[in-house]
Amino acid sequence: MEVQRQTNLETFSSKDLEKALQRIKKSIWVFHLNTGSCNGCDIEILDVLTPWFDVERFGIKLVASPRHADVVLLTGPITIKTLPRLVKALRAVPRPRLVLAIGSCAVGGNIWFNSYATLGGFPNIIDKLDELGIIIDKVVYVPGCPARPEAIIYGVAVMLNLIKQKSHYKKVKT
Amino acid sequence: MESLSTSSEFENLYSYLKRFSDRLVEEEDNLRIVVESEKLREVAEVLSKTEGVFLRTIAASDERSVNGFYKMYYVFGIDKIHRNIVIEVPVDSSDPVVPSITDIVKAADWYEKEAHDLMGIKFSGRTLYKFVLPDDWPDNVYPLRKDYTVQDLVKLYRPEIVTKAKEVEAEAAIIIPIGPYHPALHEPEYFELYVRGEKVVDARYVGFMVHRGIEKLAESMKYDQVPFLAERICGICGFVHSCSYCQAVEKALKIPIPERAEYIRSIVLEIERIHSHLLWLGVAFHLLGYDTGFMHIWRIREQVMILAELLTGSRKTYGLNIIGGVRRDIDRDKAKKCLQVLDNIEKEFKNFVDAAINVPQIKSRLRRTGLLPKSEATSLSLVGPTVRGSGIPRDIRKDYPYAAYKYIDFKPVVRSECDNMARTEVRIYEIFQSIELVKNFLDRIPEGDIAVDSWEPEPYKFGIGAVEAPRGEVIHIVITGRYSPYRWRARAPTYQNLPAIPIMLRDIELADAPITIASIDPCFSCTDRALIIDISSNNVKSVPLNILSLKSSKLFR
Amino acid sequence: MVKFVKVIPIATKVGTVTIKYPYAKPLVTDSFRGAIEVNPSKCTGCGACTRICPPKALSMSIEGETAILRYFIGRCIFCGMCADVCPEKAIKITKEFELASEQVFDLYVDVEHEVVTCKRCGSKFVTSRLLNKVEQKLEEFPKELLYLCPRCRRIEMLSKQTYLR
Amino acid sequence: MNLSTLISIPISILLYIFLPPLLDGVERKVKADIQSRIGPPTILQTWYDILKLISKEVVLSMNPRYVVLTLSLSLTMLISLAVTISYSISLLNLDMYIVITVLILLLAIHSLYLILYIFSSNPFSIVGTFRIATIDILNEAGLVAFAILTAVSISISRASPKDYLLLTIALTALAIAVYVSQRRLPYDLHEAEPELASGAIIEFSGAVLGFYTYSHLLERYILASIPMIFIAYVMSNMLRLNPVTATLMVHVLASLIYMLYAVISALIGRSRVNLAVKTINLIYFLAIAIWLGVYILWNP
Repeated sequence: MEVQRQTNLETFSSKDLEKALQRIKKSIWVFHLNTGSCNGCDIEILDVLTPWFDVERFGIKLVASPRHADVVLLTGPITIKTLPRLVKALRAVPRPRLVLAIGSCAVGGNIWFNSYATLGGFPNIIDKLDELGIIIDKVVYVPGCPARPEAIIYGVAVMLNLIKQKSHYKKVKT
Repeated sequence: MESLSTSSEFENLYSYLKRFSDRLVEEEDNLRIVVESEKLREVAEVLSKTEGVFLRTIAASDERSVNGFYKMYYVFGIDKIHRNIVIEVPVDSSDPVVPSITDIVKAADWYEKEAHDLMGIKFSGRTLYKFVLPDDWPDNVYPLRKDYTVQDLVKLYRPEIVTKAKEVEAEAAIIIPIGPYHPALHEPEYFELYVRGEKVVDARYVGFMVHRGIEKLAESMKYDQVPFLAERICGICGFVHSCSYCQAVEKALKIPIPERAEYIRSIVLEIERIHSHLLWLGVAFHLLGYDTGFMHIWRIREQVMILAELLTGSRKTYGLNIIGGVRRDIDRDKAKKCLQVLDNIEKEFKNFVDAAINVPQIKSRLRRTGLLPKSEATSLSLVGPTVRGSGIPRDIRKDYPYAAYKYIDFKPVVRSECDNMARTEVRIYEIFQSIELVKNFLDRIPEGDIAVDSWEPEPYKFGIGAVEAPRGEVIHIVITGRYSPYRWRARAPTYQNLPAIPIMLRDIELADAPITIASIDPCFSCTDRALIIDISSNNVKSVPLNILSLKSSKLFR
Repeated sequence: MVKFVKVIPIATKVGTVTIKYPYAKPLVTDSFRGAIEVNPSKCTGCGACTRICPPKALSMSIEGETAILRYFIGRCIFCGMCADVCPEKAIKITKEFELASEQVFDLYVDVEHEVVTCKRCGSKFVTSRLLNKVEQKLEEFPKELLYLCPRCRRIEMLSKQTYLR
Repeated sequence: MNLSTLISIPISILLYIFLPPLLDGVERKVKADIQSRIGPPTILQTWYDILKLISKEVVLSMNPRYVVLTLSLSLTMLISLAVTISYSISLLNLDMYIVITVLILLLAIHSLYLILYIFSSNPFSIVGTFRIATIDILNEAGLVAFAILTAVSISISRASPKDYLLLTIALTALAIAVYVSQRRLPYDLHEAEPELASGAIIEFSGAVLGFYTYSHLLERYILASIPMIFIAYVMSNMLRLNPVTATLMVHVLASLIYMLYAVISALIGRSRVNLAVKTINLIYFLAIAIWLGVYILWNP
C-alpha cells in the first residue's frame, strides 16, 4: 500500500487553516516526541497531565499517534540517530502542524550544542524541514532546564495567543 | 574493613593474582593490577569463577600521550569485603587488539562494543560492527581518541538532513511513522519483539538513539562544569551522576569533603530515589491501564518535587554538587519543612498503594510475569531493584558505602519471587525505607562547612565513584587531567540491566511486554551515552513483527 | 477483595488539588532559580561568567566599537554558577520562568560595553569599565602599559627592559 | 399512532444523536474527579474535539475509499439502530423481531469496525484487530444470549418473586455483556495505549478519526440503552406510562448506567487477552447456570 494524502495544499487553503486554528484553541491534542532528551522535560510533560497542573482543563489531551496530534511537544537536542524518525513523525502530523520546542535542548542545544552526536536544537533544522515540504505552522520555544510545568503551560498559552509573550530581545548599554 | 590481602575468604584469589603480576598496588579500596593482554582471559576466567565477584564496569582510555599506549580498565567488585579489583591492560597503539572476554564474563558484551566504536579497540575472537555511531559515520574516526577535539568531530561529520529524510520517505510507505516513538516508552528507543500470535518469542534492542557524545564533551570542559554535564545524563536520576563524578574526582585527588556535605548529598540522593520510585510506580500503573493510580501516585510525588526545589533550587537537575562539597545548605527551616512533607507523603502513599496494589488486573498481571531467575541475574552482574527482586541483596549503599551511608545501618529490601511483582514491591518498600533514612540523616546531620575551600588538580590519578541510583549502581571512573578530566567513563544501571530484558520477555504475552521492560526501570538517556545490545537470535522460527516499543521510563511511549 | 474501591474515599478526602495557573500563582518556592539578570551598571565585562557557564549560554564577543556580553536564555541551564563567580555581584538570579517565545531571537539579551583600543596596534582588547577598575586597584601600574593590548604590553615591557639594561 | 408517540420518536432520535459526546464529556469530568483534578473545561469538550478533528487535514496510508465507505456505512447503521430503538420505545412494543433486528444491526456494525481496522497495515493495528476479534466473538454470543434471555424472562413473567429474580439475573448479565461490548477498561484491548499506541485506530487522522470517535460514542450509548429498554417495557406495563415519559425514562436510565460504567472503568486496570477470555467465559457461564438453576430448582 502506498502513502496517500487525501488533501494537500490545494484543498487545504489558508481559510481552512484559519478555521482549524480557531478550533484548535478549544481542543489541543499533543504528541510527545523525544529526540534524545535527558528525560527531565519528558517527566515534566507527564507532570502537567497529572492532578496538580492538569492541562485537561484547557482541553489538552496526550495522544499516542502523531496522526491524531495537533501539537508536537518536542524535547531534546535532536541526536543524529533520532533525526530520520523525527522527520517521519512530523510528516505524519496533519496540518495545521504546531510545534512546542520544550527545554533548553530543543531551543538552543543546551550543553550539547556543539557535540558531534547532536544537531543542537530545533531552530537548526527548521529550514531543512521547509525544504522537505514539511510546513510548520507555528513554533513556540519554551526555555528551561528542565522547563517547569508552569513554563510549559505558559508556552501553550503563548501558542494559543491567550497571553502575550513577555520575552523580547533586549539590548542594554552600560 | 578487611582488605583483599587480609581476607581469609579471598586469600587464594589474592595469592593467585600476586603470582600473576608483580605490578600490583593495593590502594585504600582498590587493588590495581597490570596484566598483559595475553593473560587477560586467564585472569577473567578465575575472577568469573570466584563466587561473589561481579563485573562493575570496563573503560577504555587513550593514554598514548602519557605512556604510549591505550589502556583497558576492567573493574571487578567483591561486594562482601567492599573492594574493587582493577585490571589494567595496556594495548599496543599501532595495533590495538585485546582478547574478548565476553564468552567468559557475559556482562562484558556491551562494554566491548562501545570500546570498539568509540575508541577503536579491536577484540580478537569476535567481529564487531558499528553500533553506537550513525551508519554513515566516517571509518577510522574514533571520537574518544585524543586525536580529535569536539570541534574537529563536528567538522568531520554532519548528517545530510535532506538526503536522510528522503531515504526515510522511501522506506516509510508501509510502517507508519511512529518510529521508535511508542506511548509506553517516553524515550526514543526501540525493541523489536518477535511474536507468534500474542506470545513473545524473542526481543532485540535497537537503540543508541540518545547517544549525545557526553564523555567527549567532558574532555573540553573544566572540572567544575562537568557535574552539570553529568547531571544531564539523565533527567530523572541526574543527581546520582553528578554525585558519583564528584566522588570519583575526590577519591582520585584525595580531597576530604566535610561531613555535613556528605549528609546533604545523601539526603538529596534519597529524595531523588523517592521521586524516581514514585514516578516509576505511576508509570507502571499507567502501563497496566490503571490511570487513576497513575494520577494519584503523581499527585503524591508532586510534593517531593516541591521539596526538592526548596532544598536545591530546581525541580530536577538540581545543580547542587561541586567537587569538594555542595553549593547549598539545608537550614533549620528547610529541615523542618522536609520532615513535614515526608510524614505527609508516607501517610498518603501507604493509604493509596494499599488500595492500588489490590486492583485485580494489577495483581494478576504483575504476578508470575517477567521471570528473572537468580542464576541469570548473577551471571549478568545485574544491579539495583532488578537484582534485589531476584533475591540477591546487592546494594551499593551497603556494599561500597559512600557519603553518609557509612554512618548508618540499614538492610537492603529484597524479594525472592523473581517476577514483576517482586520488583514492584522492592520499589514500594524502598520508598518507605528512603523516607526513614532521610529522617535519620536529618536527625544526625553535624554542623560545619558544606564545601572545601580549594583544591588542586593533579594529572593522571585514577578514581572510582559509585552511587546506588534508584535504578541500580551508577559507577564513574575518572582519570584526572590538568584542567579537565583526562578520561571520564560513566556507566549507568540500565546499561548493566538491559541484557536481562530478553530473558524476562521470552514466552510472555505481548501485553505484558511493556510492563516487563519497564520493570527494570530503563533509562535510555543514561544508557546511551554510548551502548547497544545484540542478542544473537536463537533458532526459534519467528514471525517478525516489528513492534516498536518503547518510550519511557514512562516506558514504552 | 474489593479493597481497590478505597480509591473513591481517598479521592473525596483529597478533593481537587489542581492549581489554576496561569490564572493563579505558580508553585514557585523561595529557592527557585530562574533566568538571570545582568545589572548593566555593575557589570564590567570581565568575562568570568562566560568561562564558568557550562553550556556557554553567556558569551563575550567584540563587534565593531563595542564588546557584547550575550546571554542566550534558550541555552541557559539555570544553574546559577555565573552569579556565584561574578566578582562584581552584577548577576542576579530571578524567579522568572515565563520565557516562552515565538522567535528564538527574542531569547537573547545583549549587554554592550565600550571597548578600549590598544594605543599601539589599534586592536580592541578590553572593556573600558574593566580597565578603569584595574586602574583603581593597581595604582602603581605604569599608565602607558595599561592601554596596551596584552601582546603589545609584552613587547613594550621587553623593549623597556632591554633599554634599561 | 397518537400525538405523544409522534413527539417521542424525534425526541429520542435527537437525544441519541447529540447526547453521546456530552455524556463522554460528563464521563471525563467524573473521572477527573476520582483522580483529584479538574478535568475538561466544560462537558462540551468531546464535541469540540470532534469538530476540530473534522476541520483538520487527513493523512491516510490506506486507500481512503474503503475507509470512508466502511465508516459511513457503520454510521448509517448506527443511526438506523437509533431510529429502530426509538420507534420501539414509543410504541412500547417489544416483540422478538425488534430485539433480533437490533441485535443483527449491532453485530453488523461490529463486523464493519473489524473491516475498518483491518485496512490499516500497521503492526499495532493488526495485533489490535486480532484482539478485538477474539473478544467480540465471545462477547457477542453473550450479548445475544442475554438479550434473548431477558426477553424470555419478560415474556414468561407472571409477576411472581421468582420471575423478578430471573429478570434481575438476566438483566445483570446483559449489563455486563454491554459493558464488555462498550470496549471499556479492562477490555479496551484493541487500543490499549501503552502497549499498542492507539492500536487499531493508530492510522486514522483528521475527519476520519472524528467520525470514528463519534460513531464509537454513539454505539456505546445505544448499547447502554439496550438493558433500559427492557426495564422501561416492564415498568410501563406495570405503571401505564405514556410514550414521552417512557422515552425520557430510557434516556435517563441509560445515562445513569453509562456513568456507573464510567466510574467502574476508572477503578480498574487493563486485562490481557487470555485473561479476559477466561474471565468473560466464567462470568457468562455462571450467569446462565444461575438463571437455569433458579428457573428449574425454585418451585414456590
